Amino acid sequence: MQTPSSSRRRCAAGGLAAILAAALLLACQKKSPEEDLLHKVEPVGSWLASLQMAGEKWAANSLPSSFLRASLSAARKEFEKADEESAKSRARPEVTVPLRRLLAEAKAAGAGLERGVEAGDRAAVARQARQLAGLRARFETLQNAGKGP
Amino acid sequence: MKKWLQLALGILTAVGGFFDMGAMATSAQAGANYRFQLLWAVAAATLIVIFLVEMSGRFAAVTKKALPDAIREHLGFTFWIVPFLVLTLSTYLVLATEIGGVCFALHLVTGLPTPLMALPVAVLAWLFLWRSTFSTIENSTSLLGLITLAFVVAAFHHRPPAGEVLRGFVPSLPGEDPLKYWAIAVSIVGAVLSPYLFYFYSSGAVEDRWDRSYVGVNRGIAALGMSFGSAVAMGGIVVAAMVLAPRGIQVDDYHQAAMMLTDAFPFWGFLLFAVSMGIACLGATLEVALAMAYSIAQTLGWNWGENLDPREDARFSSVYTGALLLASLPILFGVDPLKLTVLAMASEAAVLPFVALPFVLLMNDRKLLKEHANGWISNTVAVVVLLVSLVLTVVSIPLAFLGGGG
Amino acid sequence: MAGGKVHFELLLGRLVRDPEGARVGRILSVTAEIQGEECVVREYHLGTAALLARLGISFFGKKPRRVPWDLMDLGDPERPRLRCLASELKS
Amino acid sequence: MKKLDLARDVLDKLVVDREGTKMGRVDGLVIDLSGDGPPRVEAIEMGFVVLARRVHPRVERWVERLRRWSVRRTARFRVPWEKVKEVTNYHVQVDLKALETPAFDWERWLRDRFVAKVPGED
Repeated sequence: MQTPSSSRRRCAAGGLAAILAAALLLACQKKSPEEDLLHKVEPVGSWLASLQMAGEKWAANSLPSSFLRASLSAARKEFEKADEESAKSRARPEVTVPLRRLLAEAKAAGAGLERGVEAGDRAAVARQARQLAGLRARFETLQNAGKGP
Repeated sequence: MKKWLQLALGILTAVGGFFDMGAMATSAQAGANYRFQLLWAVAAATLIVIFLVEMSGRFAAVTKKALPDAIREHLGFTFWIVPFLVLTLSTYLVLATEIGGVCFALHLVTGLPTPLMALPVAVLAWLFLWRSTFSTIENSTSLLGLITLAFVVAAFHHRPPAGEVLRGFVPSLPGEDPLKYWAIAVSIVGAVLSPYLFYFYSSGAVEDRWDRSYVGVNRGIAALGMSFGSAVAMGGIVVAAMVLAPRGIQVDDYHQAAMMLTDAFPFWGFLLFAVSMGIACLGATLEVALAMAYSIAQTLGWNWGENLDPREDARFSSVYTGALLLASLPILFGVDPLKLTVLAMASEAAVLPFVALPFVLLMNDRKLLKEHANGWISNTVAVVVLLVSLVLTVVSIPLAFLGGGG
Repeated sequence: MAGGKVHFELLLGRLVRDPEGARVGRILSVTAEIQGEECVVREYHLGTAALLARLGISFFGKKPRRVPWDLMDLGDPERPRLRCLASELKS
Repeated sequence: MKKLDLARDVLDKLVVDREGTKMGRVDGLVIDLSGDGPPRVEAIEMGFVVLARRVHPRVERWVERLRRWSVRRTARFRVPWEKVKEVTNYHVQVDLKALETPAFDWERWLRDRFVAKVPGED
């Protein structure tokens, strides 16, 4: 038994997929290298916020150290990926240079967080969390500046 | 009165099919990205799922047959083979996801790497299935599953702005990134409307030996069980909206969701999250592995039943054994649990029409169901589901890639 | 080719033509009777209405075309033929 | 005299043995056209190969090739209609013992080679 509607359904599916693919192509084409890069590194902001929250919560005794370590390694991967993206991007240096400086600082802050956790130093971890908050604010400014014009 | 104990089946179905790995991820993402704006998607999906679960329970109570069983019998093998294959494939992905959920929960508690947990978790789930009867699994999962209510408690604790929450129940367009918005909306529907859920529920009803007298109770069980799952999923959205969204945390990784409950429960929050996730996903693992074995055994006419000794249904027990082992492989080889979840949710949304069409045809068989066949209300819902699911099929896979989902 | 064997499951869905080659419909349902030890075929039902009837979905009075067993030539099971003209069938 | 719709009431229905053990489904029906009387249902058929044939002849060949590597003795297990005891809404009951038929080759093999070897199952 063949369902008579199946071929028609496949056509409709193909049509819609084609429209979506075309939309995707258009969306990609109109992006400048700067916008493209900033879009790709977007998760960095969310990760900075996560690390900040994790630091604060660890300092308040709400999270185990192992969780912090796991989060840090996941975040570090994201930072490194973003760094690679900006190294190979054709975006203007006005965007890439501050971005890469920020990423380096983020990695340093992550390392500081880890040292604090290993040492069991709550004050140091809380300090690093504040540092991360500052980085996140800078990252957001960067994102907004890139999107603005 | 005793019949109401069957509520356990409803809650088991809801824990497994509803508040599982997929719903955890989609609720957290929805709340973190769009605050309360996607609550309507959960509400709509819940309403639909109640109707569909009611239908599958009614069918099993009246005919004493589970759905895959009856579909093969009445619509024929040539009709069933395609839905059956796509359903099995999607169910496999979901099973792998749920195993990933248990592994991740254990990783949160122990700090050991997630892939390391894959085999032990598969073996643990297998032991449960091998050793226990259906009602043990049903009762323990639904009882332990109540711990996920922590999300609802936390949601109230945060005192979310009532007006904004209510507005979330009215569909609205997002200010920015509509692709991502729709991708999450689709995966919410996919997470809630798990196709295997109806097949599982009807098999469960047969395992629990329902008869015609359960038709009325079934309505209540479907509504209450699914509302339970829905409440937890909505709780997840509200908590994410109150905790993650203001901090600018998006859920690109399950680690980012794991801190969700620490605002409401500073000391226990982290453990509560891990335990909720572990139990919900373990319950789901059991349910999905059983669902797979049910549909294969019923399609081929094997002896089946979780209440039988494995020696009496060796093929049935071998299927869930093999399924669990195979499904532990993606996590074992280091596939990211969240990526796997997004893929599984998209596949669930995509296979829905294949699964819904035979189901709807069967519910209208008046020779079989007589006065219990679908009335116009159920049929209207069913047709809406079919149409919506057709659209979902077309858009779900591209959206999952475009919107990123995470 | 009388005396042949036919696989029922492969017969379902086959298009039936009459001796002039006109399409009559697809075989979608077959009725049989149990007579003691035997089970004998009585009628072949053709067309969508036969399918709907088989699925238990009542559909505004549309009736399947019924072909008694002796009017169906299954000599070539892949190309079933009527032994009479389509117009001569009682419906 | 009982009226049946072969597609709805017999094909794809559950087959149980004389003790009620589920032994498979009616994957196919063989109809005998010989004689002057009406066509007769000669046998019911069970097996993956029969199912595969319903999908496509090529799939049938693949499945048959696979089967030769397996423990299944025959590809098509044929039960003559005389063995059919009754056709109900739930099943087709046949006068056989499932465990002794090729339909249970896999079941038996898995029970002896796998289930029985699981610790605690003796």
